Amino acid sequence: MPEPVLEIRNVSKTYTGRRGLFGKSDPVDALRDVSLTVARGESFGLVGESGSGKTTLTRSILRLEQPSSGQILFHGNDMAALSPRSLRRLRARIQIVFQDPYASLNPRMTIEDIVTEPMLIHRDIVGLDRAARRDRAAELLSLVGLGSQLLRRHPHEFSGGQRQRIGIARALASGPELLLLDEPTSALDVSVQAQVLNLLIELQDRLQLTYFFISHDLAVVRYLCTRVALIHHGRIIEEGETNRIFDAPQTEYARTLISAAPEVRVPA
Amino acid sequence: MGEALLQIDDLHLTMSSFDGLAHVLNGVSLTVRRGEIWGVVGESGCGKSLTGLSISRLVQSPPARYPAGAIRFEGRNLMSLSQREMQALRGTRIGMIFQDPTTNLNPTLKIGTQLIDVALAAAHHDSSILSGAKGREARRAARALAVRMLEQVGITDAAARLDSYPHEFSGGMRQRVLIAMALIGRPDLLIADEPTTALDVSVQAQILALLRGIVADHDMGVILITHNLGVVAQTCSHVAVMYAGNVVETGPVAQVIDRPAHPYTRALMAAIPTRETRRGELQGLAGTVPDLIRPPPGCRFAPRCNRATEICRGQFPAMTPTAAGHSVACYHPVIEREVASA
Amino acid sequence: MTPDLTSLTRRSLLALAGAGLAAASFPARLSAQSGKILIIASNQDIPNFDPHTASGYSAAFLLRNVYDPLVRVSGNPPEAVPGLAESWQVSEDGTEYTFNLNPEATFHSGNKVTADDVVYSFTRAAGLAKGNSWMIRDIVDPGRIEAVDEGTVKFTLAMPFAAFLAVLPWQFIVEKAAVEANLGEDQGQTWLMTNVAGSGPFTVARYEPGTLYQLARAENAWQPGGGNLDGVIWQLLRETATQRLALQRGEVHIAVDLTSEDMDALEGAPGVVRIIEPEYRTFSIKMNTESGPLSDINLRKAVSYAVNYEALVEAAGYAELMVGPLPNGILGHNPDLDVPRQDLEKAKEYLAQSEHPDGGITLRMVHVTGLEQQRRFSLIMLDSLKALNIDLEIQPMAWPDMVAASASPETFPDFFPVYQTANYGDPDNIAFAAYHSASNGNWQNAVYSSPEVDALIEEGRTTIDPDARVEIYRRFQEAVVADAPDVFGVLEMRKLAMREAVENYNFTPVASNAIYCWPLSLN
Amino acid sequence: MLLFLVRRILLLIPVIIGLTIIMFAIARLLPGDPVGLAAGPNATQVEREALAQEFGLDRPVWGQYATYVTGLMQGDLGRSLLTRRPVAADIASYLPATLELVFAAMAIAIVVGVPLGLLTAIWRNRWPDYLSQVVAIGAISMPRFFLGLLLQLVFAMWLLWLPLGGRLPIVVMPPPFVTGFITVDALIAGDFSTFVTALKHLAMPAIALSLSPLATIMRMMRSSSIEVMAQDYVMTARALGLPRRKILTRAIARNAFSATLTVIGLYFGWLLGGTVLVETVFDWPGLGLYATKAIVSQDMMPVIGVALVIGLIFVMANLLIDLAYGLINPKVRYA
Amino acid sequence: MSDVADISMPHAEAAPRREGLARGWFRFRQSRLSMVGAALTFVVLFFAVFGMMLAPYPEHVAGGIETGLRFLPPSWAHPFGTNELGQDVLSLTMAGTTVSVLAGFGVVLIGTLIGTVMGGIAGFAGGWLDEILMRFTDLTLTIPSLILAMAIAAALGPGFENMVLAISLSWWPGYARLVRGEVIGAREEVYVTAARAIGASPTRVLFRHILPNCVSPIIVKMSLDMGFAILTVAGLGFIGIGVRPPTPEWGTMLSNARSYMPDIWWTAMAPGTAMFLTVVGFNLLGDGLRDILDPKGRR
Repeated sequence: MPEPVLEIRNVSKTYTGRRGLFGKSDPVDALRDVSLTVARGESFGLVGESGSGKTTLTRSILRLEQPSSGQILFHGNDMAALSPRSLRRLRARIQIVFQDPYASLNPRMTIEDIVTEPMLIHRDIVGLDRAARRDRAAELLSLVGLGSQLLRRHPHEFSGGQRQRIGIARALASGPELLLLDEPTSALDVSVQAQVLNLLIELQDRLQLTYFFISHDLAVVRYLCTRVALIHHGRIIEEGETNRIFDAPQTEYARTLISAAPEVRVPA
Repeated sequence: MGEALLQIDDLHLTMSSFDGLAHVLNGVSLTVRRGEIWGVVGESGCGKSLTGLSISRLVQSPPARYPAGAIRFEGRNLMSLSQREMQALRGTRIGMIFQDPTTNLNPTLKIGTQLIDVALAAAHHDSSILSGAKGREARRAARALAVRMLEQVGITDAAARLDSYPHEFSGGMRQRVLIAMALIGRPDLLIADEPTTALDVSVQAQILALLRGIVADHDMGVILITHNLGVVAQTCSHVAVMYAGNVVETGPVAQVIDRPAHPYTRALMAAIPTRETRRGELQGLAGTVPDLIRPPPGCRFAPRCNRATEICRGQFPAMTPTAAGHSVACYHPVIEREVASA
Repeated sequence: MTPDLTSLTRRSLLALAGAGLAAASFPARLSAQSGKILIIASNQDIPNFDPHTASGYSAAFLLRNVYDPLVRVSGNPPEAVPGLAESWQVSEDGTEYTFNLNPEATFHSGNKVTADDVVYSFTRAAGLAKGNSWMIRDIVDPGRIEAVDEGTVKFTLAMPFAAFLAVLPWQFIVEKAAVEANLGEDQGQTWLMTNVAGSGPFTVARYEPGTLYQLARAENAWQPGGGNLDGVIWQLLRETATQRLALQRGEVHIAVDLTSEDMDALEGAPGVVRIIEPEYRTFSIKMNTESGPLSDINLRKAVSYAVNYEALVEAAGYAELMVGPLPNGILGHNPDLDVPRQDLEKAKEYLAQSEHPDGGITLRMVHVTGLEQQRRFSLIMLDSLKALNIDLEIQPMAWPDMVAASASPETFPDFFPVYQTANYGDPDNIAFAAYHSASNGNWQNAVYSSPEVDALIEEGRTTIDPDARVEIYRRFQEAVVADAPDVFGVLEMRKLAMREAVENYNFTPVASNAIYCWPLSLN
Repeated sequence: MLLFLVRRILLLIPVIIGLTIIMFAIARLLPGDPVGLAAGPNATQVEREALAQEFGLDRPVWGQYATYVTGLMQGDLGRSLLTRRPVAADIASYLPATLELVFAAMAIAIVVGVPLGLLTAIWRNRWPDYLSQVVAIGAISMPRFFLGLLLQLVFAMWLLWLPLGGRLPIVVMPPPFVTGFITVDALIAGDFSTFVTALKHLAMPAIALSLSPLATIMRMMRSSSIEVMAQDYVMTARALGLPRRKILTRAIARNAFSATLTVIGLYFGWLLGGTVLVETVFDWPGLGLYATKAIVSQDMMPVIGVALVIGLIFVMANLLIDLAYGLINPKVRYA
Repeated sequence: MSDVADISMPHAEAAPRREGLARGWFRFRQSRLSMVGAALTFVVLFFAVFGMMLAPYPEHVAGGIETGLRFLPPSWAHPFGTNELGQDVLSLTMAGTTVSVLAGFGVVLIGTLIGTVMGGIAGFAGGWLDEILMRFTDLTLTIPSLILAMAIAAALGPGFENMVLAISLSWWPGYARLVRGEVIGAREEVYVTAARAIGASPTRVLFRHILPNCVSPIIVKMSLDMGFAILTVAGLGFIGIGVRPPTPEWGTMLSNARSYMPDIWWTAMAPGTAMFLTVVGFNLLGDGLRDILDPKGRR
């Protein structure tokens, strides 16, 4: 097995009850003792239904949230132990593409601003001046299949699929090696979804990216990912090679989930 | 095959907006019989939902206008009914279920109250629903009916749940309540607009199974509006594929999915990854849905179609039967037997 | 009735109002209240009922009706008439006063008013040193008031004081026994604040602070004369226009705070009598003689000659221009005094002799927030001073801020308009308060100080002989005019209006809005 | 529920402390000489000092504050420097007048505004809707004191239909004190003519005060009704054949009103403090006039007292609104 | 294999940014009331700038008096009559626009500034800082604002700056709550999470991503508040705690005029009507702006 890029070790996360207007709510266990390893260059799929803890795990990997216990290692380094400076450097190497292409782009910024922002923030690593950043933004846009003449436009002028491409271009701007893909196609129509999925595959091949792909759509995961983990109520239920999981699920939950997924097959 | 329950005939719908007049529905035709579950599929913005709402005459007018077409429900043209007459049909003859179970229930009223209100309203037009009970008795009868309906859609401890508020239910349960509400007036036609899109796959499967069971029990016609071909394949008996305000292909599910004749249907299916699709071999569909204010002449799919020729850009192709019950609106349909995106 | 706004004149409006009056129906007309109740509209609340701490004209109204002084003031020109004392004797040198109390005089409690009560009252007033006690400060020593017998009381003054009989109407007698029974820790102040221990013709029947105070005729009212009133209501109506309207509608009998505009509006109003009489109340503009540019007498004179006096009178409505520092008509007033009148040439001459021969300075005028006439005077000054190329900065100030600013010449503004009301009908009142250096630091005379003027004032107040006093005050007036410490302004007429139904009213130019109701009748 | 009430009432304590601290800080800002004013024009330095001492004004401000808070715990709001009367007693005598005015204005605003808002939402984009929108903007924009003057001019001075100001004509004895609301007390006493008279006096100030909340409530009700009409559950109700009237009362009015309630609560507190101008115009003997007079003479105890009382009523009103909101909206109740 | 290369973009070509403005203007123009508001506001702003110059009797505006011409009823020479000092009411009213509009702007601007800082910090920092700032805001909101403004104005003494400051100090809590709400809302937006995921510093997140997206509702509130600020300014003037003479101000004019009602009604009409029309103008404009800038808040 190739070198692990991301290691998640026994991560748990409990949300303490919030004090509401009329009293306290109970604490919620969002993640329970989750352990996963993502190897370099692979596409790792994380499948779960709503409320299963997918999003909490993503946010924890990005350090947007602190796990209650456990470690998240990036290339063997514990992210919780990093200095703010090192953490910032690290952020250049882990990037994310969000589910909702309409909400994830700042409506007040131009495409150029959006795509160059990571380069600006990480200019000490990327090392590009203003003009070079602009050139690179144009390059990134054509890489994701958009014309560089669109740099001056604002997000609202684009369709959903195009925005998702912009989101991908932004994620690539700081030259990351690991991309977290948080349901990047679930808000898109099937025809557009197919385009974006193909783009992702193409980019992975071209840029040697590692994907951590989160989805509730089994078909998409099976299409894109080499390894899959199922998460349910904050716990990893089953993990393994994609084909193995789909063809011979070991757990009851996995079997239910796979059989429930509608497929374009004529019922007998 | 029984008599047509619903017959939509060349329905046109326009919407006026800042940019101009949008031709949202452009001659939609569809026939639904009792016992049939029709899946209406297509990408977002192709007019699926507006077709459903038009049947119940629930599209705000203005800005909407119906320049042409008819919707016949058991032979009566709904387009010529007054709102009052239409209201008598809603709930009792035509039921509806919408996409988002969280927003479709009134958050400030108990589940029971909402069910009973619908039952009473329905009984107003069809007294047999509460077996002719009046006044107080009617209320009691409506309550009993509500309990029965909840039990029927699979809610346990139904009598106690009547006093709960919507926010105390999970998403799947709420959708069950909405189905119960739609069915309490014993409609003959049920229009379900993306009833499972907001739900998880496992819940989706349950709800779809429930729908299938109900149709079998009640001998009703169903229109299931969805963007998910998988759902159609799993649930429906017939399917109508819509593109940019037109129905481009109709037929029994087995026919259409096995042998899609319209290039658009084929493209849609090719875009869905299946067990057999290999990595990197998914077929995308280039381009986007056309601008409905200035639609392309002729076949609206022509600009994205790899089979398009000169004729396609001239006039819209008429629906032509290709096999029993299977029709397609295309000058160059794919007739040969083959499996999509092998 | 749809009045055409453009063609509506004041007269036609009044006719309209009169016609409407008849049509307007109010459930309870004045007569509906049992007995004869006189209603007076005022905009000033009554602070408290203690005769030795309360001050202000509203308090004066209450006190002079529910308490008795030794002597009362009446007539025009005002003179002392019997109150509790039915007669009195003055010694040659003017230092000994002997009062013989009216044997009929009884307190509301039924007890007789005795010399002891008089001594107690003066002692209490002097001890508290609040309210009106300033009028007799340094003149009446409580230790030298003697109860000769039950009905006789003798005052030995620290010095001759010409105005003694004029200040006595404002020194009220309380019932010693009643106060001592409720002494508390503050000389009975808390108790007297809301209770009455007097012998006046009326007593307090009910009161709602901020709304009304109702007096009822004392059961054992012993005072001679007297009208048919069963009671009096002091009704608070803050806006003068409201007072006027209420008077027109017959909801009140007397309105005491009317403006000139109101008086114009009331002209010819049916059933209404207007009383517009000169009163001993000066309204002039003090200048900062000690600090700032106006410490230069030439500049002061320049200003005095630049002022548009005609505008002052016009803006003041029913008023007459002051001639010198004393109110017109008061004892010793010299109507022929040579005082500055608008004369721009003279003004510029004086300006040329000052430190600012070309003007070009900015002076500061402060007026009290909400006092309309003061605001008008400020604007007139602004307008007048433009001729001298002097800018005026007008600053409205809250009254307490103004009081604070008076404390020193440095904080006192260049101009400050002041009303000086004669609390008693004697020139000493205004002269001492407004021009004697003893009041420096107080608002009445914050800065002006002249040994010559001081000496004249002191001589005037200790001289008894009226003719000698006239001469002294003549010199006083000339001395003040020569110093030009003020822009002498106007004497506003007292403007009262009452229903015709009120009978027996006689105007007295002292505290005329604190109406003494005993002689009045309603028909 | 009880716990919630207790917690909310306990929350009043920091509000009281905060309010008094803020107001004391402002009192401290005053550059003026309230003692000089209260002592009167002829007072000597000794008298002023005595007065300052009597009211504790010679002590450091924190000491004054400590005394005030100690008094407050016994319901003592201090004494007015000017009248020397206890502030609590003054407020008790002025508050009913203000409350009567505010309640009357709010009643007009709600009774007219809520149905009108609902109706205009139904008639959206037809002429009655446009007309009421224009009128509403006008009502919100009208300076209350100018409106008051115009009303006086027309109804009291020209037409002579209504009295110019005050709560009752001078000559009418107020009914025995029960609630402090003259209209209510007159009814309790069975004195119908006094009731009518009091109502006539109440009419103009209440209308002048009610116009802006009326228009706001109407606009709020209209917009939230329109918003609710676009809700999915209204569509569902229509799709399932519920009669119009039922949709209107059950779904729209109920949900739209719960949004409007918040505005009503805010306005109630706002009106309490906003009666100043109307009370000034109509000579209405309420808290506003009392506070104005105290402010102008820099008599801070009454000002602090009024701010405190209005603040507390405001908080209590919002507590009631929250409770009412919970009754209408079960989500809040159980959350 | 890939369809990446042949993407066509019909929408992108058809929708340049300018069209957003055109669309907004179109919607604004659709509403006749918004246009009336814009026109009124324009007239008001015109008088605010040129009122002093255009006044038929500029000497009266500067404090000049003509006591001989007191209380003249409306005529050609004095369309709104003269006041108690013989000053032309029309001139004073025209010149009074400047004070009202400037004071309104001042109040709204300072209020917005304080409110944005308080609300921005509270919403962005969250936690105890949020708690403290918002409790303080709520507390200030609890004090009746007019009484608070009056108390502060009385304490500071009359004058334009003092008055503006006094009202602003009672005005900001509304903005603090608005901005906090908007900031918290924006903080939860995915694009903000995206910025944080990129590694943007808190300052950058706040100033580049959050605040720019809160601007529309703030501008809308400012325009809607202008009218009320002008009313409050006039209210203080009416009570007698306003600007210093001879500065013409509508509330003060109305307060003076009141004593002469009903006989001399004209001195009240011009300032009262001017105030009403000004506030109507700003309110209509604010409604119109809200419709285009803040569709969420639309009726």
